[in-house]
Amino acid sequence: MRRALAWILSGMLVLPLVLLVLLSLARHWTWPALLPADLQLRQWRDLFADANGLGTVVLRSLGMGIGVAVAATALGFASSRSLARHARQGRLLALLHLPFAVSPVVLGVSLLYAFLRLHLAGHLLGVMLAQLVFAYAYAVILLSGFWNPRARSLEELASSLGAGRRQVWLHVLMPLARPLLGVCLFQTFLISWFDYALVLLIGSGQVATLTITLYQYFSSGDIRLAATCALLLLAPPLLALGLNQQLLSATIVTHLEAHDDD
Amino acid sequence: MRRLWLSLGALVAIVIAACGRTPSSTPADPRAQDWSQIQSAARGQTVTMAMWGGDPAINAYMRDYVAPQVKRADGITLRLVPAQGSMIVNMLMTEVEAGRQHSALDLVWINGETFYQLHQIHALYGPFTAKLPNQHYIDWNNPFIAYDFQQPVDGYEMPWGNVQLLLITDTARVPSPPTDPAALAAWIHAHPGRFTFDTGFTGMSFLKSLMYAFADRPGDLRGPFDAKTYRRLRDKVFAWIDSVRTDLWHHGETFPASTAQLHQLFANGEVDFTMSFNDGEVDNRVDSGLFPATARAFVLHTGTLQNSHYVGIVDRSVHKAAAMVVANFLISPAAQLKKLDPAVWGDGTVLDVARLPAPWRQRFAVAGTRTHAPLRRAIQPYARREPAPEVMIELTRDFRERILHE
Amino acid sequence: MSRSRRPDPWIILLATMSAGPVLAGLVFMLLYSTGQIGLLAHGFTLHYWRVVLDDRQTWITLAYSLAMGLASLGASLLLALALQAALGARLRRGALRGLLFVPLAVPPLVAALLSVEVLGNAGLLARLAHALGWIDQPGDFPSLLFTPSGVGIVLAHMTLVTPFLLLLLDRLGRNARVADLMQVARTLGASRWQAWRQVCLPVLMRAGMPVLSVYFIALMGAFEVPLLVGAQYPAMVSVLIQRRFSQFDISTRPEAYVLASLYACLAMGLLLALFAWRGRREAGERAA
Amino acid sequence: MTTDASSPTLRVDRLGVQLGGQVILHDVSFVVDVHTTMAVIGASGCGKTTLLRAIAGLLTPAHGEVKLGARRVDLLAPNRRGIVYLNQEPLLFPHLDLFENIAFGLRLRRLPERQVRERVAEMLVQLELDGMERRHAHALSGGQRQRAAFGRALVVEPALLLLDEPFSNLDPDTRTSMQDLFKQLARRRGITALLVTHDLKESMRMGDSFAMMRGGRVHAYADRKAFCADPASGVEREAAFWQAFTSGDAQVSGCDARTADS
Repeated sequence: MRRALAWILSGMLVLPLVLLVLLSLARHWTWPALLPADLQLRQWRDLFADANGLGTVVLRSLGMGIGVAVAATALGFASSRSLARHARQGRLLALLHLPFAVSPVVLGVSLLYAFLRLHLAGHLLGVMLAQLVFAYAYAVILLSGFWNPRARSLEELASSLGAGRRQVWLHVLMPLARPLLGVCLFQTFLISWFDYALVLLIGSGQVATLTITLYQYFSSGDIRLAATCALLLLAPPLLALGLNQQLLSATIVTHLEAHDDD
Repeated sequence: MRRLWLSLGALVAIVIAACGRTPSSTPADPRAQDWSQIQSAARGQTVTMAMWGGDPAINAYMRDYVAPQVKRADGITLRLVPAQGSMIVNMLMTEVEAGRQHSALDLVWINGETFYQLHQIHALYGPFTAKLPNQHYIDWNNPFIAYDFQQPVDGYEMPWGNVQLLLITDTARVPSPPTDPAALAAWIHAHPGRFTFDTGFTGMSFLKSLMYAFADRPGDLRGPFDAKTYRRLRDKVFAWIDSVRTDLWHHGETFPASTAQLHQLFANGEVDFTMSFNDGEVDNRVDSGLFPATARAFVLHTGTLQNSHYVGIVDRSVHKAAAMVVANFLISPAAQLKKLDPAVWGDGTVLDVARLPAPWRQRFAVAGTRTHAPLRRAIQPYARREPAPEVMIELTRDFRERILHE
Repeated sequence: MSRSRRPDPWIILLATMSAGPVLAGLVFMLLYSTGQIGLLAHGFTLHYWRVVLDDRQTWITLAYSLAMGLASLGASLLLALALQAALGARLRRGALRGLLFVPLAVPPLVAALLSVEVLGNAGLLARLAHALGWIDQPGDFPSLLFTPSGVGIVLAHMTLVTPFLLLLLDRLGRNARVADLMQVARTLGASRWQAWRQVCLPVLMRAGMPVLSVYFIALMGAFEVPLLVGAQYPAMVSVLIQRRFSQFDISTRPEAYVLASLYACLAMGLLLALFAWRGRREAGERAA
Repeated sequence: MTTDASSPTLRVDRLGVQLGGQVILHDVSFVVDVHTTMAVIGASGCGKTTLLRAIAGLLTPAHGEVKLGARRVDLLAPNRRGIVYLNQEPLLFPHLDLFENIAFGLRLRRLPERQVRERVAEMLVQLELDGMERRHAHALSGGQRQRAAFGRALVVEPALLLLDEPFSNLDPDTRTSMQDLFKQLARRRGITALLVTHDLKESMRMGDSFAMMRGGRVHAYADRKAFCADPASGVEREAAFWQAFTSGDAQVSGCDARTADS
């Protein structure tokens, strides 16, 4: 019974991926066929031959994601240390959740004007900055779980053994936090890589990312090309999943949990 | 601590500086220059063109054909960004509000309400079309070209392509499609759940075509917006919808949001009809495998809309000369002929073939043959002009209120 | 611990980066929607606010978003609890353990696309039903997508949220040593169901409450899924804001800002109430 | 082994600390002679840890001075004071093995590799930890970890060593052997140390001079005799208990045989 249920659940988890692969290879797949009539690589070829080259789009999305991840993690690591020592930690934590509460769409429409004023709208950098608002908040929340009393003692120990500020960060804190920093880098990368609303609004159509391309194909009615894009979108997280499940399991909530433990 | 402050400050400064780069001076207005001056001013510039990016065929035409051509012949780099319709209006409007002196866009692919709205906020540059050498081939007497939704384009838009609204069905399932509203209603009753239309641009255009079918006088929808006529025809259209409603897809409780969704429903076999505002699209869709080979396009004999789509130049563009050179290339016989081919795009030409030099005339005569839609010649008699843009705006709003109960 | 009088720049960065954009956006929207800035500005007016507040759709949309958020979270939670109860340790073993992570790699945009292909009237499920001879036409299959009932939205969200909740419950359970606690309950004479109902569930819910409520607020503002599989009407609030914002009729833009401000205030209010409640709870526990 | 000739006298003068508006240390003044260990005895919550952390520079005092020899150190960053603070818990860096843990401070001082190896190897022998160089913290017993933490502190030859209940987590046997080891190393290396503890026996075993801490105030004794003579120190009570115990009168003195840690 349990075994059967486990199998069914596994099937349901794999099915979407199979479906995407089939869609990306299908040429005709009309009702009521259960499987596509003919499979071929045409969509993949079309996709990589299409406007501005999908290669550029993928590279741009990757670049944005990496940039946002590095900035968010670096700034977030430093800020989370201050947060952990701050007397009004609870209030600051509430502030950090604000962007997530008001949602990217609301933030996007309300900030577009300011971003235009600063010549940031429609630019890669502007979109990255908007994504950074979310990625940074996420990083601070995630990484503040690192600063438990033990980490603090190790930090003090190192400085009492003669390590300067820079040495403490470089030789103690960063190596200690490395697994968590890896998770943070990856998760903040995904915030940018998966983002659609902010690119749509702040990018004002001038920054073509993989999600924008996917939506465009979807809205032009060609779900097969959209599915092909979707597979590209899933590739990095699935790859990471193969390497290390921890990378994906971290969530916005790890910190909240950590706090309840205290 | 101070070092940290400094580096944070520097970071902010870099971000602002990196984005704040704007051309320091505005170049001369090309309208005061002759064509060769415009051409030399255009050389080396980059033109950013906003266009719908959802069709791989169109993207390929722009990227693989137009962009290399203008690069080679005129030294212009063409940058394509995906934005359309309301999005362009929005972007330009927000730019105006934010006090941006120089727009991020130079050339925009627009028509209808987009043109109307951009005109309202003075976001378009013009008149400029008279400066383009290739505009001599355009038949400015053709009302489908000289008027964009009843508005004279007056040199603020350059016609680029011309299309007609078609219904598409699968002849394997519907061997003889209905060609007027009454027959269509009868078919819907006989086949519940197999017909719908979208609530986007194409679906609303279909409803406007129905307004023509219910019009008493051919001139009813001509000229500026007339609220009384509009309301009379609108009520007839809504009455028609109410009469078939329960037999529509999902009992008429919901409608697909876009032609894309409708295409998808049709491709899946969930409904038997879709529609397209590009009479060349069906061949292209069959060719790409999305539609079955038995898909055929047809028109309502009570009339369907025909319109043109245009390119406009943004008033705050700093690359107007280059934008004009690109626009001129887009209406060159070579570019228009290429675009006519259903394998490339299948978009109708705006050129008057009779005015072209002899060799081009022959090429146009044999080009653009399509197998899944009737030839343009055959459906031209059913073509109707777009009513005033307010009709679209009002109809969209009324449809939302009366039919969707928003 | 040292506390210097000088403000910590990292705390300032933290506050500016999180509250700054939200507050700046809110102020901008308030100014715009009261006619003080923008192309359509003709001096102070409450016209747009009146229009939006009088519009039934505003309230329907807010209520609908609330309902969809609750339904999405509630259904996912029920499913996660049921799976956990039914599968127990098997969730942490073998292929299933790895596969559970797969949905975490799926962005909402792709989840929505997949639900179109699986749940649609001509989707995979409908085709299966056809192959089994249950239905003839796509129209015979129950409509799950694009319907006001929002079934599609809830189902798509469930695929995104349930695996995450499973992982969360698992972790919370281990942190709170739920298995041990349940054993204690059993030795005290509780039945399996009683132990689950009176020990496991309350412990997990109590520990998970802060996370769940933040998740609820995020789901309420969901965009991609309702955009792709939601009904035209009623629309969830993010979709309606975006639609109003980018409509042809540029006069609706101030109205979009009114709606967005209303929603932002609602969401912020909920969030701050949640944190205040948490603060009180923690303080209460410390005192006790 | 050479003694560190530069190891100076510790002079604490009117040191005061406030935390959250509360006064934790009141004008604390005392002196620790070079090459000696002062044992400060006090109940938990009397401010012992705060005193050590203030001297180490891990928190900022409200007023007062800390001098090492002629040098004022209280204005220096913790890593520039030459003072090592040892936590109750033997904190080893989890990302480093035993060898690298001990070498940590030497590497910070950029000593040549050969010297680092020599000094760490020598220290390992003295700690009786040779052969375990490549082990990580989790593979060491509590006593081994404690020794490693000592070695890591001593190898950098600090001007002053601060010990915060260093042996409280160990079982009685290990504790005694660690106390002996420390005594031996301190004498051999001429360490100046300040030890805080609530364990009377420990202070007696390890201290050369003594002080009593209560309610944020420190009272230093002139010598061992003065310390034993003060009724507040509890030495006499302890002695009386054992006398009574050995003479078979346990019942009488058992109830008040508590040391200062109650």
